[in-house]
This record gives sequence, structure tokens and C-alpha cells, in this order.
Amino acid sequence: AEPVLKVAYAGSMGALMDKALGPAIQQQAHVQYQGQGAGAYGLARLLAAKQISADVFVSITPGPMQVLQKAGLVGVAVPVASTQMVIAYSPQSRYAKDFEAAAAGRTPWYEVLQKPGVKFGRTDPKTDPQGRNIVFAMLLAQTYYKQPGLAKAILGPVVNPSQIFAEPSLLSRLESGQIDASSGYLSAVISHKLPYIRLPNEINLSDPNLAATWYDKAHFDITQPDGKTETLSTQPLVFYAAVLKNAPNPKAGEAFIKLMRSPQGQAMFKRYGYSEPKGGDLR
Amino acid sequence: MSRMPVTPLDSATTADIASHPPADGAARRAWVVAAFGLAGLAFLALPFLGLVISTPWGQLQLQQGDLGALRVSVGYTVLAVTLVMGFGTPVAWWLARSSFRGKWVVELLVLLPLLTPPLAMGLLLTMSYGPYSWLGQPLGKLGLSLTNTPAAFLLAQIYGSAPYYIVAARSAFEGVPRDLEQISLTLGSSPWRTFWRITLPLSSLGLGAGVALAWVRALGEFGIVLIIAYYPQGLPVKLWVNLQDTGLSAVYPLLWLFFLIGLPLPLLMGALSR
Amino acid sequence: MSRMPVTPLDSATTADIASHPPADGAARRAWVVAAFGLAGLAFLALPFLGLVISTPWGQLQLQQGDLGALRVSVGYTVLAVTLVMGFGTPVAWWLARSSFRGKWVVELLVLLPLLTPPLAMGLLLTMSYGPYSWLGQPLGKLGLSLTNTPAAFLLAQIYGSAPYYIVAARSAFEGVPRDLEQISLTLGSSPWRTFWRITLPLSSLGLGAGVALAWVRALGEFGIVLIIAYYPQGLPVKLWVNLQDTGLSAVYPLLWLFFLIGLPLPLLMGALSR
Amino acid sequence: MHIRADIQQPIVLQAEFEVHGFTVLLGASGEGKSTLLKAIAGLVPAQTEPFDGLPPQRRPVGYLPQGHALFPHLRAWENVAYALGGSLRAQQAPARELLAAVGLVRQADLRPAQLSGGQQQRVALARALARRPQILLLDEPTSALDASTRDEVMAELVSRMHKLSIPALAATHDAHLAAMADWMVLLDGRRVVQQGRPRDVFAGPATIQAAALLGYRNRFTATVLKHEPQCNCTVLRWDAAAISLRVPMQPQLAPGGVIDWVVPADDVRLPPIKEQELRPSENPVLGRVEHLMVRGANTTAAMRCGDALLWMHAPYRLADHHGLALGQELTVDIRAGHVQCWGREG
Amino acid sequence: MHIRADIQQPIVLQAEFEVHGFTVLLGASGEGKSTLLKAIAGLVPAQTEPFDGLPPQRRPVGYLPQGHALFPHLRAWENVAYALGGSLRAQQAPARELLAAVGLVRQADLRPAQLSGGQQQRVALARALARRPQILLLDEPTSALDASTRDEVMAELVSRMHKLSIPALAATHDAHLAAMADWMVLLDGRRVVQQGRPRDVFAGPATIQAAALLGYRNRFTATVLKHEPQCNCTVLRWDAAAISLRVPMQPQLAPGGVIDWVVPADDVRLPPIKEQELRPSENPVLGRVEHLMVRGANTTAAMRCGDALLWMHAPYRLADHHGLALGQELTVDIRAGHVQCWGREG
Ligand SMILES: [Mg+2]
Ligand SMILES: [Mg+2]
Ligand SMILES: [Mg+2]
Repeated sequence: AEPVLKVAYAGSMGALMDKALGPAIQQQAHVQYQGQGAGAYGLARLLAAKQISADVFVSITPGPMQVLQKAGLVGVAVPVASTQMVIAYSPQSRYAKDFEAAAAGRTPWYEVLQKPGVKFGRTDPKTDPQGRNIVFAMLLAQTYYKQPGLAKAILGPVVNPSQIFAEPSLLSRLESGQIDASSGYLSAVISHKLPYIRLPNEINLSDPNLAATWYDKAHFDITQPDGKTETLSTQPLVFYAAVLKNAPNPKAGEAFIKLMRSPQGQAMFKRYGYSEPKGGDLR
Repeated sequence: MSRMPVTPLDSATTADIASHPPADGAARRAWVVAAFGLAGLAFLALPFLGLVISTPWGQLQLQQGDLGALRVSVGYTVLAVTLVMGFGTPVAWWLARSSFRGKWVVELLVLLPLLTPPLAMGLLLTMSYGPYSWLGQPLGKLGLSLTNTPAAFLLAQIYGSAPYYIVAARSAFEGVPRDLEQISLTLGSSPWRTFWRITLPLSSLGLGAGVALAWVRALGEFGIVLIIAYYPQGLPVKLWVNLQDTGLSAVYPLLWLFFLIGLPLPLLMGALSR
Repeated sequence: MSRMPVTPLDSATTADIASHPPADGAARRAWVVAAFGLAGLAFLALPFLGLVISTPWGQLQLQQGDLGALRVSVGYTVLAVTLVMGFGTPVAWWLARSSFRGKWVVELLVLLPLLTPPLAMGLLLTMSYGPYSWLGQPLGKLGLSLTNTPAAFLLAQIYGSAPYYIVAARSAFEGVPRDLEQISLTLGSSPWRTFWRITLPLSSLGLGAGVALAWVRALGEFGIVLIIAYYPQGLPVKLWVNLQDTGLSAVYPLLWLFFLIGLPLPLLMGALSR
Repeated sequence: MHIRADIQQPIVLQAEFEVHGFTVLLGASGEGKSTLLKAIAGLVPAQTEPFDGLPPQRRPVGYLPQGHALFPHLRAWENVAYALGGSLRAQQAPARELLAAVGLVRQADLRPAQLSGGQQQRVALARALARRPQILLLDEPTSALDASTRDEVMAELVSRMHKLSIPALAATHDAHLAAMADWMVLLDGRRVVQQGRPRDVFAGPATIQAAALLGYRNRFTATVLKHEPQCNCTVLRWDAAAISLRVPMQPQLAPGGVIDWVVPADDVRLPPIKEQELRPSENPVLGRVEHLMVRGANTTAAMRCGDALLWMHAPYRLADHHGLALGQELTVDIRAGHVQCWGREG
Repeated sequence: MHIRADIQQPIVLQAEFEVHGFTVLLGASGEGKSTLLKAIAGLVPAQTEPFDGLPPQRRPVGYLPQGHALFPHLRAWENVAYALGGSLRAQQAPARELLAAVGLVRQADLRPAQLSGGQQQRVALARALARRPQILLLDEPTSALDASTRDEVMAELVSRMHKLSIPALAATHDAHLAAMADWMVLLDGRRVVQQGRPRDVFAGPATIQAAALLGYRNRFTATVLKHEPQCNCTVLRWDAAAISLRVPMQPQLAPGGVIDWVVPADDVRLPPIKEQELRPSENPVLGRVEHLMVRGANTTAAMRCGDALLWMHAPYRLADHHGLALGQELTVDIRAGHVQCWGREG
């Protein structure tokens, strides 16, 4: 049988991995591709605790990758793609018309989200990068549009039980029309064929060049499990990949990273709604 | 002692006692079976032995919110099991005491939630009880939201545990002789008093086993809860959050806490039934 | 017809027949109970009704790999249930036929995997069978990897279904009169032949129910599988992957496929037991 | 008391009969005796008289099902107190009085499992009496009693019923119990075939099936040979034993027809007849003693006569005097007047 | 055949006795009769003679447990074929032959639930005989039989045993069955208290418990008043009835001591004694008839004598002649020679 290549990746990348990159590497490197997608932090913790094993780990934002670096399982991680925050909405929503208008730039999107009765969904800022990023995006929008209180008005408290859902169910919930709008990565929203509202670069966290000067102005506090308060800062929405030091099949892992960085791989990324890698290696 | 002649049957009896397999062959087989059984038990026990080995006993420390999760889990599980008993008992009694055409449909309905994988069950519940669903919308107008609310948490636990309770309670009721219920009626007791004073005490052990099972299933329910009630956070979701947040070290104390509150009821029921 | 005097007991009988509750009060209560039961049933049925409503019947289309997942699920579930029967039957038989001090420990061991939430069970299994664990490491050196392999998939299914089978099989065996087994021995049959020709046929309905339950549990097992055997992908994990990759529309056909293969066995067993 | 019941489910059964004092309803297994009692108690849907239309809890009947059906989780006194209604504790004193009335003062605190069959029955009786029933219904009252004490326990029960003067209807397949009754009702083919005082019924069963129910062991078939008006008798051919029998004239039987006949085991007579003294009313029967049982002053024997087995009872002294022994050849006498016949229909 | 069994678990029971032909082991419920049979069959751990140390499947015994225990999922012939070993189909012909030998040709294809109690017993017998056992063990063989056919079925079983000449040991609490036996063994207080031919055992029970087992209804206590050597008798005071009784001299009984005594119901004599003809061996007893049962040629009556109930059997003709009726006052005779006494220990 062909050797196995195990890829653990941030759950939002499922469509790209399973339908494009996976089949491609199977052909190229004559390996059997096995992808495992889940919350990036969850996967990183399981890998760090050696509860599961993988050859390649693909993380969104540096955070999960840094968990593995701290555990000594990863040396240098390379950027392979980037994405941006968008607001996805449900075409069945009774506010769909308003969202369409916002997507076309005719009305400010933040006003639509503040309409009474709009149900907004996001993921857990404690465990999921996306959950943190939507909070940053709203904080940035507050400054960008000079709308004090915007973040609070749309999101409520940082941990707002009426908005936070487990990651796997968020977009399905939107699809089945059980919420009106939700946070999302552009890439994932495209795979799910959902309509969305693009956000300006100053808000969508996609540009590492804006990190130092602009993104870093957004901070929020979160209570750590040990009870201490931690102040979080933005991390660029870049996908990093690395071969694990305890990879059962490091060669195939290297080949996979090479594929992702090749023009062929980048074309696939683009097809699935991702942008080009931004910023430097993660050490 | 000589074998006596079996006069009219001599021609018919062709079996010879000595033709039965020798005792040592049987003994060997008995050992093989016993070995299978013991291996099975050891196999079931292994992961728990592994847990005992792996647990860093020195540094077992609860995370922030763990006790809150404990409170949520215990509180709502008690409520969920009570509700399950409330509507599951009549259903079980009905299944035990009636026979009618199409009963299999009812049995199927009871089995369906048990059969559906939890993730799918969670999605199904979202489809029916979500804020914009055919059921959720009218309920929402009445002020009852069934997403990320205590009511949603209960809903998840109820769907996860009710079938187990109903199946157990049904066989408990089937074990109560109808004679005794009938005699109670003829003694002037109403069906209501008969149920409370005769049927219930006589099926109490079986019902207790059903309650214990429902307790365990509701307490441990994860897949459904994750989808429709991320909040309020009970122990299983907290386990998942701790894992992602902090890693495995934050899981051990919660796991032991879970066993500590989950096991006593089933163990008590086991002890009583002996 | 006049009431006859109950001569020596007149002073003792203080109860009056007329003091029993009137029939219409009882009827009202009966209706309340029936309403509870029917409400419970309707409640259990709702999400499935919702599924029927929500399913886009026109565009039910299987995703790539769905049939592969079906093959994996059915194939390994058959194998897992066979293995569970193989080691669970002796354990159940032992629990049914022996009584000894400390039996509760064995019962606890059987119940533990049923009690542990699936996610935690998955973690426990990696602690013991993971590639770097106390058991997984030596096993790995022997070439047996228990993560993301068919063996791991089986492992997850076995832990998820064995307790249910054992509990059901135990009570099936307890329902076989010992008299019949003993008479078989005195008729010259070995314990082995007795088991196969008497005990097994007489407990077959109960065992069948246990097999049906194990089948359903193993087929639907998600939490454990997700942690230790993301591959090979069976239906429940494929459901999850489809949900992540494509969305809800890719879940419906899989869910119906799942019911289609999961339900016949339990329904058949239900039909046979009547 | 006049009883009528019209049952459609689970079996079809119409019955109408009288209950006088302790009445035994005798029928084979499966005749629907239990169903009939349940119908009277309101436990089976049926039209009944009396109590028609009432739910079971409002019918003034005391029902004692087969096996007594004491509540196993309640003590003896609690079983009785339960029937008195209200809280058990409040009814403790009257419950204990009722138990005392059936002679169970000391057993009041025991659980059913700790009581003998007879004691259980008395608790069930006290419990049934607690509601001052107008009739007692007993289903197979002897079935849970030890063989060694059965007759005593039942005799005591019957005399207790007489003292209480509550009519009682006991369903059974045990003809022994019927012998103690004031009145008996025979159920056969899902209908009442005979009722009357036990002496009369035992002496003159209405059908061959009734005779079987009543415990007549000597039931045989025969062919009608001819009528002999000169001795006012009919001659039968007992085919199984290849013997001719003279019985009182039965003009309604056509020669050549098959009939059933019985003779009570008590009426098969020792000593053997001397041929020369034979009278037309005597039927000598030759056979070999195949079974012989002696208990106390009585002997029971069974003689093999061809393919048939003829049972007889005799006082031991008589049997001993004639040297009755296993394997012995013997001629006994069946008097014509003791034979009863029924023609077969169709 | 000599039987010995030493059981420690689940009860402690040592027993040693003979089995001759059809032997009945008579004992009350709970005496361990079933356990003893199981021990002989090897189903309960015990030291036994014969067959010691063999597993049950190697002991040449035919065991018929209570309720017959036919395999419900097998047809009658399959039940028998199962005991012949090997595949059922291969043994069909011999199995059917064995069934034919017990008269069940036509029932061979039926399931146990479709058979009557007596037919089930015959299938169980055929099945037990299939292995050519050296002894048959029957546990409560009458318990699953209808009262109306019990005696016939058992009589047939006993005569079948005699034909087969296989020794059989039947455990029962039913003294009726013992009357049919060739030999009987009495179990009381977990030990064998008496064994012998039924006639002898019934005539002379060894203890008061044995008398109870044997069905003696008239069991009473009395106080020894004095010995009267002149009439070679001992005088007792029957306290419950407030009557003095003369019984044959019992020198071992100390005056003032409490004793148990019995008199067979057959030996309580009508007609009433005329006072002037009273002999020392006669004990007139006055009472009131409380129960009266007539069945066929026999009458059973119970007389109330103070607190005691005295049972008597009499031929119907005699009872009729003396006008025996419920509530009638009556003096009967208990002859000294018919009374048996046992002193109480301690
Ligand atoms: Mg993610
Ligand atoms: Mg009945
Ligand atoms: Mg017994």
C-alpha cells in the first residue's frame, strides 16, 4: 500500500484540502492522503499532547502553530495562504434585502447588524481564532467608522452565549436559516456558497502590512482558564504550515508543503477563495 | 452395579454414553471461553487503567469555570431526568400494557433518537427548534428560545437520554404481574392508586436502572449539546473547551470529577438490585 | 339485591365503597396521563418530522466519498459487532450465571465505557492506545498502529457498543431457565453442546436485541471515532466532514442513507420479538 | 344469586347459572372459568348480571385470583389495610382485626413470601372481605396449596364462608373441591351443561364430558347390540374389552350406534360372581389386576380388560379377604343399574 | 439400589436409603428433596453413591425435573432425539420409536406447549430413557398434572416403570403418590426418618412429623395422666377436647408429660357407641359435625370436639344410615388400639 500522508488542518479549510490539495498530492507523491480538520487550537493541543499524530499541520493565525513550537514539535512554519474576515448572511433571512444592500455598498453593514432582532453568530473566542478575529474586526470597525460602541452593540459582551456556537455548526446554522448573519473566513464562506459582505482591509485582518500600524490598536481582555486576565492582540489571518518533528512520514510532509507553495497549489488556493501568503516565516 | 435391561426400548437406544466428548476436551474449551471473556473484560478495563496511569495525580487542578460546569451539568441533568421520567413513564407504560396495530411505529419513534448519531441529532434539533424554524419561530414569539439557553441544554439532554429510559421502564412495567394490578382494582382502588401503590413499587428496581441509565446518558451528552447548546456549558463541553484552551492537563481533573458524580447512581442501583 | 351481612367482621370493615373517587375524576386523570405520553411521543418524533420537511427531496445527491463511507461503516460495523459478540457473550454469560464477591467490580467495568462521554472515551483510548502511550508504543513496534487505522476504527466502535451488547445479552441469558440447561447435562450433553443447542436458541431473541443495539451504537459512534479514527472515514465522520466542507445540503442524503442501513436490524428484531 | 355473563373477548362465552352458598364452577382447563370470574369482577369486557357497566373498582366483589396474588411488597396486615382504602397506617387496627378473624394474629407482620400457601389464602380472603363484598370469586383456590393440606385448608375455607354467609363462586378443575360445595355448575364446550347439588350432579352427570369432569375414570365406548324388552334391558358390546353388557333399557339408542358409558369405580363390585348365581342385572367382567394401591382402609385397583383399564375402589378388608394382588386374574361385577349411557350424535 | 448423598451447599443434608422399584421420597416443601435429586444427578456439588465424582453428563441417570422441563424450542421428537446425541435429524427414527413406546406416535411433531401435562411427562420420560439410565429421578411428578387426571397418569407411569424394570426415585410432598409406590422414604428435618413398604409406613409412622407427611389429619396433643396396668393401658387427657382417652400401655411415657397422638380418619368409628356396652378399649368422643363431604360411596366428615377438629371417613351407606348431617351432635368411637403416641422430648 502507498505510504500515508496525514494532514491536520484548521477546520475551515476542509473543502480545499479534501477536494483539491489532497487529490493532487496523492497523484504527485504517490501517497495516501488523510486530512483531519477541526478547530486549529484543538488540533494543536491534541498534537502537542501526542494524542494524535500528523505529518503536516496547517494553522490559521500563528497562535495554534506557536502551541506546537512551544511543545518543540515544530521548528519553522511557512505561510501558505491568507484569508480575510467577512460577514456571511443567510439568503432566507428576513433582513436579506438589507444585507444585499450592504454587500453592494449601499448601506453601512454595521447598521444592518444593529437592527433589532438580527441574530448574529460567531465562534468561541476562548478556543477558536475566528472567534477572536470577529471581535478584533468589530473593534477596528468601531474606530474606522468612528462609531463608538459599535462592537458592544453588535456583539454584546465578548463571551455572549446567545451568539457563540461550536465551530462546526455555525455555517450550517446560517445555511438552514437559523441565524441571519455570522462571522466567516472568505475561503470557507465561498466553499459553502453563501452570500457575504466584504469588509475593508483595515477591518478584515488580511494585511500583515497593517498589523503594526493599525491592527495592533485593537485589544480585548479574556479570562484565562487559570483565572488570570489576558489581553489579546490581533494576529494576521495567514495560514502557516509545518512538518512536525515526530512526523511518521516527513518526506511526504515536505512534498505537501512544497505543493502548497507551488504555482499549482496557489492556483488551487485561489480557486477556493484564498489569497496569496502574506508576511514571513514563523520561527 | 450392572446396567439394567431397558426391555422394550433396547432396539431404539443407539446412543452410547461413552460416545460423548471426553471431559478434558470440554475443560479445554471451557478455558478458551473463559480466556475470551477475561480478555474482553481486561480490554474494557484497559483505558481506565490507562487513565489512572496517565493522570498527573500531583497536579490535578480544576480550571476556572469547571465548578460552574459541574453545577450546570448536575442541575440540568436532574431536571432533564425528571422531565424524561415525567413523559417517558406514560409512554413506557403504554408500550408495556397496550397492543395495537401500528405499535411498531411508536417503537420506532422511541428508537430513532437512540439510533441517530449525536451530531446529526443536534442538526435535526436545530432544524426544528432553531429561532427561524417551523417550531422555533412560534415558540420564540412566546419568549422561549431554544438555542444556547438552559431550555436548549435540557432539550439536548432529553433527546439523548429519553429512549434509554423508556426502553428500560417498559421492560420494568412488563415485569409487574397484571394479576396484582387487577386485584388492586377489585379491591376498590382506582387505576391511579393502583399505579402509585402497586405498579410503581413493584417496578421500582427496573425503573431505577432506567433512571440511572438516563442520568448517565444525559450527564455525558456531548454531540447534541455541542450543536444546540454550547451555552450553558456543562461538563462534556467544558472538557472539550479545556482541551482546546489549555490542553490535556486540564482534562484529567474534569474527567475524574465526571466519574465522581456520574457513577454513584448506577452503582447504587446495581447494589439494590442484588 | 341486598348486601349480605358480614357477620363477624362488621365492626372491622370501616371502608365504604362509595368513598372511592368518582369515575369522572379518574377519567380526567387518565386523559392527563395519556396526554403526557402522547406529548412525549410527539416530542420525540418532532425533529424527524422536521427532517422530512426540511429535506430538499428534489436535490438529494451523494457527495464524492459518501459511498466509500457507507462501505467503511457497514463493513467495520459488521466486524465490530462480530467481535463484540465474540468476547461479550462469554462476559455476559459469566455475569448471568455466576455470583461471587466483587461481582460489582466486573459490572462496573462493563458499565464504565457506557458511562464515559464519547469525547472523553476517545481521549482515554488515545491515552492507552495512542502512538506514544504505554500500550500504543509497544504495539506500534509490533507494527500495529491504533490511530487512524481500521484497527483504531474498530476499537472505537467496540468500546462504544460492547457495554450495550453485554447488558442485553446478560439479561437474555438470565431469562433462560437453568432447569433446561441442567436437564441437557443430565441427558449426556456437554456444557458446550448445551450452550449451543439450548441456551443460545432460547436466548436468541434477547441476544438479537443486544446485537441490534450494538449495531446501532457501533454504526452511529462519532465521539470516540472522531478522536482516534478520523480515518478510515465512516458515515458519522463523513457527515461531519460534509458539514464542514460543503454544508447542510451534503448532510441530508447521508442522514437518510444512515437511517436506511441502521434501522432494518432493530426493526426486524422488534418484529420477531412479537 | 343469579349470575349471567356474556363475553366476546378474549373468548366467546355465554353463561347463566345460580350461586347458592359455596358454589363450585367445575370445568376443564381452557374452558374460560378464569375469564368468567374476571368478567364478573369487571376485569374483562363483558355484559354481566349483576354489576353490569361498573368498573372493577366499584363492583362489590371479593376476587381471589389463582395463586392468591398477595402484594409481595406489603406485609400481611398492609395487604389487608390496602383494601380498606386511605393510608395503610391509618387502617392498621382494622386490618389486624380482619387478620385475627381468619386466625392470623401472629403472621400479621410477615411478608407473603414468608407465609404458607394456606396462610396466603387466608390473607387474600381477609383482604377480599375488607370491602364487604356481595360475592366472593375464587379462581382455582386449591392450586397453590400443598397436596398434604389441601383438603383441610379448603374445608376450613368453606366453613368460614358458611359462617360469613357470603355467596362464593370457586372456579376449579378439581372435582374433589366440588364435593365440598353447596351447589355446583359444570362448564363444558364454553357453556353451562349442568348445575345442581353436588350429590345429584355426581350421581347423574348430564354428558360424558360432565362425567369426565366429575372424575369418572371408567369411561368407555360401546356399540348398541339390541334391546331385550323381556328383561327390560339393552345389550351393549364393549368393544375394547370384547364383552357384552346388559344395561337398563335405553329405547332412544338405535342398535348399531356408538355410545359412551360410564360406571363409577365405587360400583365395580367384589367379590367375584359365581356363575351359577348370575342374574340378568349382573355383568361379569374378567381382567387382570394391573395397578393396586392401598391407603388406609381403602384399596384402589385397576384391571386390564382387553385394551381397557377398569378402575375399582373397595374397602381394604374386602380386597384383602379376596386376596387382591398385582397380576391376579379376577372377575368383577358391573351391575346394570350402575351403568350410565349417552348416545353419540352424528 | 443403595443411595447415599452428602450435601453441604446450598443446604446441609445427609441421606442414605434404599431404592426398590418405584420409590417415593416423601417430604415437606423445603426439606431438600429437589436438592437431593440434583445431587444424585450431579447438578449440585455433593458426595454421592453411586456416580461419585462424575460430571452430570456422564451419570447414567434419567432426571425429570419439576414441570418436566421439555425444551420449548424443540418438537416432541426433537426433544427425544436431542438426548440420543449427534444431529437431531439423524436420530429421528429412534426418537420416534421411543415416543411410540410411551404412546405418543401422533404427538411426535407437536411442540411442548401443544401437549397436555401428562403428554409432556411422557415425552420427558422417553427423553430420559433415551440414554438407558440406571435410575430415574422424578421431581414432583404430579405437580404439573391436572387434578382430574393425576392418579391415572401416575398409575400409568408407575406401571410403565415396572415394565421397564428401571428403579425410579420420585420426590414429592403428595402422600397419594406414595400409596402407589413399591418403597417409600420419609425425609424430615433434613434426614431420613423412615423407609419401608408403603403399607407398613402408612400403618406405623415413626414420628408425629412422619404422620403429618403421610396425611394423618387427626394429629393432636395430650397429657399423660396415669398408667393402668390392670387393663394394660395408659390414660391420656386430650386437653383440646377435654376428654380422657385410654390407649395401649406406653410405659415409656411419664405421667404429666405432653405427647403427640394420632388416629387415622378411617379408624374413627360410626355407629355411636351405646354407653352400657362400653369396653375399656373404646373411647367415646362427643362432637358436632362441622364439615360433611360425600363423594361416590364415601363420606368424609369433620367433628368439632372442643377446640379440636376430628376427621372421619365412612362408607356413605353407613353415614346415611346414621343420618350423618351438618350440625348434628354425635358420639363416635376411637378404639385404643388405633391410637399411636409419641412422647415429646425436652
Ligand atoms: Mg478553525
Ligand atoms: Mg384458569
Ligand atoms: Mg422441590
